Amino acid sequence: MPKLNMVQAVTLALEEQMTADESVVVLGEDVGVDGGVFRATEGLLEKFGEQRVIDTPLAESGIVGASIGMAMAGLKPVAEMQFSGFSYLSIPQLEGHASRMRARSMGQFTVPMVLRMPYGGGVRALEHHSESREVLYAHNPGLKVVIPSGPRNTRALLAAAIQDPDPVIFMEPKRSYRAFKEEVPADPETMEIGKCQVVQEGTDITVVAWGAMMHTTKKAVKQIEKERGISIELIDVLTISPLDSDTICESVRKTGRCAIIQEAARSFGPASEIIACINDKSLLYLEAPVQRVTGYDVVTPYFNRELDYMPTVGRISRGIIEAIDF
Amino acid sequence: MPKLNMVQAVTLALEEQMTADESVVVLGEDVGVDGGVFRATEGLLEKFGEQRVIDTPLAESGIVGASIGMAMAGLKPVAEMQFSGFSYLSIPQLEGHASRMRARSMGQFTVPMVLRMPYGGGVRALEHHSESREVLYAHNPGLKVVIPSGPRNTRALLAAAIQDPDPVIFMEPKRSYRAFKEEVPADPETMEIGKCQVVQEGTDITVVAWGAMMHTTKKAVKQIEKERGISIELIDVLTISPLDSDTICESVRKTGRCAIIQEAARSFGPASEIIACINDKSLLYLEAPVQRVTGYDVVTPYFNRELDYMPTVGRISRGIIEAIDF
Amino acid sequence: MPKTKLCDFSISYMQVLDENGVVDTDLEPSLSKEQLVELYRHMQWGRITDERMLKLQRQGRIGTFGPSIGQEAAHCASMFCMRDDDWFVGCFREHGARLMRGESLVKQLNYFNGYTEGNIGGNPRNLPISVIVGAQSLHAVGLAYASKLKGEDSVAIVYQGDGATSQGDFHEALNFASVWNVPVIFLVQNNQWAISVPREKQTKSKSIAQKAIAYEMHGIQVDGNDPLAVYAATAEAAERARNGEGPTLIEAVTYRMMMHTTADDQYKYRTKEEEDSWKPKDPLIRFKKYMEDKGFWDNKAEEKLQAELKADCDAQVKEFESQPDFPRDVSFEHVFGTEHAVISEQKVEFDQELEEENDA
Amino acid sequence: MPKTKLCDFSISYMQVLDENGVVDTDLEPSLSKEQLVELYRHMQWGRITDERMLKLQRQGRIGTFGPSIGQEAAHCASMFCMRDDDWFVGCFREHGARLMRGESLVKQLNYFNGYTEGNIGGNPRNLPISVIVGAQSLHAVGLAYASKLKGEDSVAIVYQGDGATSQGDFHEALNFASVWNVPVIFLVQNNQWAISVPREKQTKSKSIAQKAIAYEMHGIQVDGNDPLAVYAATAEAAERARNGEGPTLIEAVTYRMMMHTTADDQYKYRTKEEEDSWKPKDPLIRFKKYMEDKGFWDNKAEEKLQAELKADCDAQVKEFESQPDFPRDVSFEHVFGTEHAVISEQKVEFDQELEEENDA
Ligand SMILES: Cc1ncc(C[n+]2csc(CCOP(=O)(O)OP(=O)(O)O)c2C)c(N)n1
Ligand SMILES: Cc1ncc(C[n+]2csc(CCOP(=O)(O)OP(=O)(O)O)c2C)c(N)n1
Ligand SMILES: [Mg+2]
Ligand SMILES: [Mg+2]
Repeated sequence: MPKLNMVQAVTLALEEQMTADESVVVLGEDVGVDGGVFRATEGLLEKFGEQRVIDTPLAESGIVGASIGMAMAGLKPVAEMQFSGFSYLSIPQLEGHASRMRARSMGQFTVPMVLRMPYGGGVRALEHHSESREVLYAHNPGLKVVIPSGPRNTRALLAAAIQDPDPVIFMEPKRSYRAFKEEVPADPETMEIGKCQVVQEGTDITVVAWGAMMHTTKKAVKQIEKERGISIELIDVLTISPLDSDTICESVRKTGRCAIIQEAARSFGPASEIIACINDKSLLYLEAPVQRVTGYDVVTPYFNRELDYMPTVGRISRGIIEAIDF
Repeated sequence: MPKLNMVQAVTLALEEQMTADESVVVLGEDVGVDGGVFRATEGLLEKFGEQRVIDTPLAESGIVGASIGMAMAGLKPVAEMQFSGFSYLSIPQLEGHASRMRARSMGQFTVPMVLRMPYGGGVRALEHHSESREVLYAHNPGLKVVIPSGPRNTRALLAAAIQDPDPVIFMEPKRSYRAFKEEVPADPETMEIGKCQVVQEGTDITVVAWGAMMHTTKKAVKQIEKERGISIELIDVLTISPLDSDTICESVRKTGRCAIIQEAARSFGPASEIIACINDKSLLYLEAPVQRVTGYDVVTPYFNRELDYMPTVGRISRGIIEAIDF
Repeated sequence: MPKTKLCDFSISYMQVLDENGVVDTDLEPSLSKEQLVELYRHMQWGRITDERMLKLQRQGRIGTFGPSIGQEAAHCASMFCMRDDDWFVGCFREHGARLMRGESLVKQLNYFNGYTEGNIGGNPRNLPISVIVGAQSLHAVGLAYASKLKGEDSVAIVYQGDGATSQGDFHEALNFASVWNVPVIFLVQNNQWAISVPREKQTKSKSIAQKAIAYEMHGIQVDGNDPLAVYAATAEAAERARNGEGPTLIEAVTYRMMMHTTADDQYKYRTKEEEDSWKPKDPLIRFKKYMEDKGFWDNKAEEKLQAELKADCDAQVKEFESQPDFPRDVSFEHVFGTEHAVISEQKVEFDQELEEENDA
Repeated sequence: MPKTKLCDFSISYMQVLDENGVVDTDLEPSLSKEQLVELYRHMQWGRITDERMLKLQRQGRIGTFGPSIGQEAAHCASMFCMRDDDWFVGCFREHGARLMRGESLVKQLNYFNGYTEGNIGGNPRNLPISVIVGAQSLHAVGLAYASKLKGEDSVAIVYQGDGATSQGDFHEALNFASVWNVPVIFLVQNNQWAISVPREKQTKSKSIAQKAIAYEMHGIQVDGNDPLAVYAATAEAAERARNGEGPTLIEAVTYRMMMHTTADDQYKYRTKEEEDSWKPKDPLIRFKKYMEDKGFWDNKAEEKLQAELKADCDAQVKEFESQPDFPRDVSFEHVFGTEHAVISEQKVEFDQELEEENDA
């Protein structure tokens, strides 16, 4: 079993799916000879040729609009947005068409496309290269939103996304792209979209995170467990929409406490939906308010201040402890 | 004091603000000689001329992008999106520029613009003419989102929005455009953006609504009060962002129960944020889970099924009663 | 070396059959009597159904719609060159073309009566009506890309108005199509108005066709009320597309004879005189005269056709109004193709609500 | 009547000073010695500061940036015609022009070191760097509209790359500008690449300039490495704009001599030979020779200038690195211009976090 980092896991999944199914095509800015600005499509052009690995003109709405057409004609486009900060240019096509075509045509036309995009902060990049705005897609009926957290689930979820009959927004936490390696099974595997994963079981508090925050949260969890001798249940959301609220709410019924770690700006963020689901299904079990540790509702600062904006091990720990000590 | 409907209130506010401040300009598709497809800009062209009442080419990103430029140069553009369903084409300009310019330039450039848009269902229109997606704007730091519910607050809040030094998304519930008339003071008035309004005080439950749902909710509230002899505190949110969580949470501390009525799709909607704020500030006072009565997470149906999608008096009543009887 | 001419461009205009019935025989497409009659029938069917829909709308029997009256040559004659395996990507003002593609009037009435059911049936390569102005042009490019990739020789034809040419998506579509060299025909029905905005306020260019130059694409302007010119230009474009010679932009100059949609009053922004001035250019009058001159058509044939089409219209309206009620819960059926926990949960809620309602 | 020519267009190309130093005296702009020296100095300052930034980036002293090296004529000579009250709307590859507009190297370094502080100072009509490709073109149109409305004769000049011309916003901007007839100059630095995508894959058109035809706009292609041609074309465009004659699209043909940004390796997608073939066209070499031929410049002057600029560069880098730390909480300051309950609440939290951190 090879050890891969997350970018390599993306490439592996793309290669496997393109090999297995010739209707899979990859398109985007610089995905061809350059192999993508993060090298996620490295080597695909040589293997699959210009017809299936397509360097597009510089136009995100164009990329997604054309992908929708390709998908309706039976292809399975996997489009890359160079950074999620540019993906908003494609919202009109996603909201207006990708997410609606199945309903609009009562199943006659479907849009089995994947929109991959590196998202999130922490890589010292320019403006627009560090936001976390998964809610813009999660609030849109007809779209699924998947956010892996490590190499193995990246490969498995991307495979599932490509095989999914509907549009999937696949957000890759770029801070984790090369942060660590993980063993990835030799044979292709998939993971079910729409399921949270209980990463570690525990009894005193439920901690929920996703994307790059998983890594930081794990550190905080270890630290608190050691310092306070408590037992933490850690959940990796993996699919933002549809949200697997059952797994989270069941855990909260057991632990009675919860902290949610979110990189995105706080207000109207994913954590709010998770809290609303806990309210619906587990309110009476709550022994303390659910803690939200999140980005602030400010314009995302330039890179020299971005670490002040993103939840750190310190802030996450304090959030968890607040929920415990309440 | 004249009695006006909501569209007339919009026109009045525009006329008053254009008269008071010659930097105010109105632009959009068909806002000139046609007076807007809902007649909200009726008569402005004659009064203020083609330079200040501008019929634009058919391009929503263009309208907002150009408005941003105008605003940076000291004008106060009030741009109209013909329907909120087309406003997504301007999200890239709003997210990328309108909402960031002040922060980006540390206050040197500001974008005092208003983006008006009729939103919501119930007028038997074509696809894309009935969504309620305020969250897309509310989750965006640097934008304010205002949703009036009646003629008087429409006029006052639109005036405040135009005078505001920052970009305001002003969403007009088109179902209420001509639904009823209200007395509107003869002299211009403004209302503070960022404040909820307690429309009626009560002690048994807090009911929260906004936009066109206010009207439907009022009916449900009256009905339940009569049938059950209980006392309901009714709150009109008015500003979605920044959310005046203090007013709502204070009310919930008093009543112990809450139902939120939202036209938008449920998941990741405004109600979730309100619940998260109640969790933060008033959890221990809750005697029952907060009820969400909302649109479903489906692709908004065409008009013959839209009333099944939107909260009705029946659904709202059942939601309120569920919270009471819990 | 100094200020030199870098490149030259020109845009052509084509008219085959003029307002007075004069034909340019050099350019006249060779269509058989049967073909001509068929095309004329399609155009009449578009006209008659639109007129009926206007009445139905006024009577509150369907919702808002935008009539295509006056534009039948532009969309029917262009569609007439297309094959069944070609992709039809419409917006909302080419009813005649849509009906030609195997869609029934019943279906159309269902659509304008607010039911998604109005979007299914017809040729499986017909895309549903696209309301967001300009967006569908990109779908056509993607469809055409797929044709090319699969080695099919099918073409995508996409319809849009003059207003749509202002949208960014239209520009991106033309650029992608030309860079990828895919088989698409962009047919712009330039009907002079986008709701209340006249063509001159939409774009300053003398023609829409010249916008092709920006993409080194073949572009041509045709008399959009002349079915022969529209046919000839589209046939040429389709042939080039099938031969791998890429996309074409066709501007069909026509006129929206009615209000924008039934929600609109066109006399707020334009005169009755302007409208009237277009009446002699009516594509149906002109085409009828052409067929009469050829000896293919006469008053008897006309009466027979009118009677047939009206009867069909009556029958379909009747069918439309006697359909059983569509199910209320269909909105939950087609959001996703696989089980979706949130939708399933809410479907249970929805069913309960329906029950409560029935109980109340 | 039949297939007739509807309209003709042509696009010109201008070069005044060729690669070998030959001047077209008919087109030569009348610039004084002082002006020429000043322009040359600006171009050298752009080059020298970029070279220095490359080093600083390699040493980890600033973050990622995209060098403008090789494009100095295209952006400095065009900016040289503009007045202080004109609006400067840049993207991210016209450093020389930005510095000309009263921005200091220190400021630029702050920007590329990840501080918003790098966006303030300089001419108050300079917009900050715009990273979203294509978006800023619309801002320029709005600024120009305001100029016109207020009766000012100021112009907005907006810079973008060849890649930007593919974006919908670029199209919408050109269309709005031409319909509104506002004073904007769209200056496209066509440097042949958009990261790894060559010009031919970006658009099939033979020139970027011909895209103006789609909007009935004045368009011209110039040798973008020839400062005199760039100056002449821009001066003409600015004059027309001030006279109420509307917008112009200028394509300056140049070359990106370096990597896209410091995060990129250009040899993955293009050859060293291609780069080398552009070296003899370097605008600085050419301009220096021109001034020498005129007797305005010699090696001594060059040495002096280089020494001065390098000293200035050293001084500013030193200043940059010895600045006191910028405050951490500035992100809460400029989100809104008025009190905002949510931001204020979170600011309290933020301050607490900082304290906790200090305690830890
Ligand atoms: C993106 C978008 N903006 C606005 C509208 C509202 N709208 C519908 S049709 C129309 C005018 C379209 O004009 P044109 O493209 O010329 O087509 P026509 O109606 O003349 O056939 C407008 C503004 C829309 N449907 N989509
Ligand atoms: C909307 C958007 N998409 C993608 C990017 C990433 N990106 C930055 S520069 C660039 C290439 C720009 O090419 P061009 O416009 O020719 O300018 P150049 O870099 O050559 O100066 C790309 C793709 C971006 N900044 N914005
Ligand atoms: Mg039109
Ligand atoms: Mg370039």
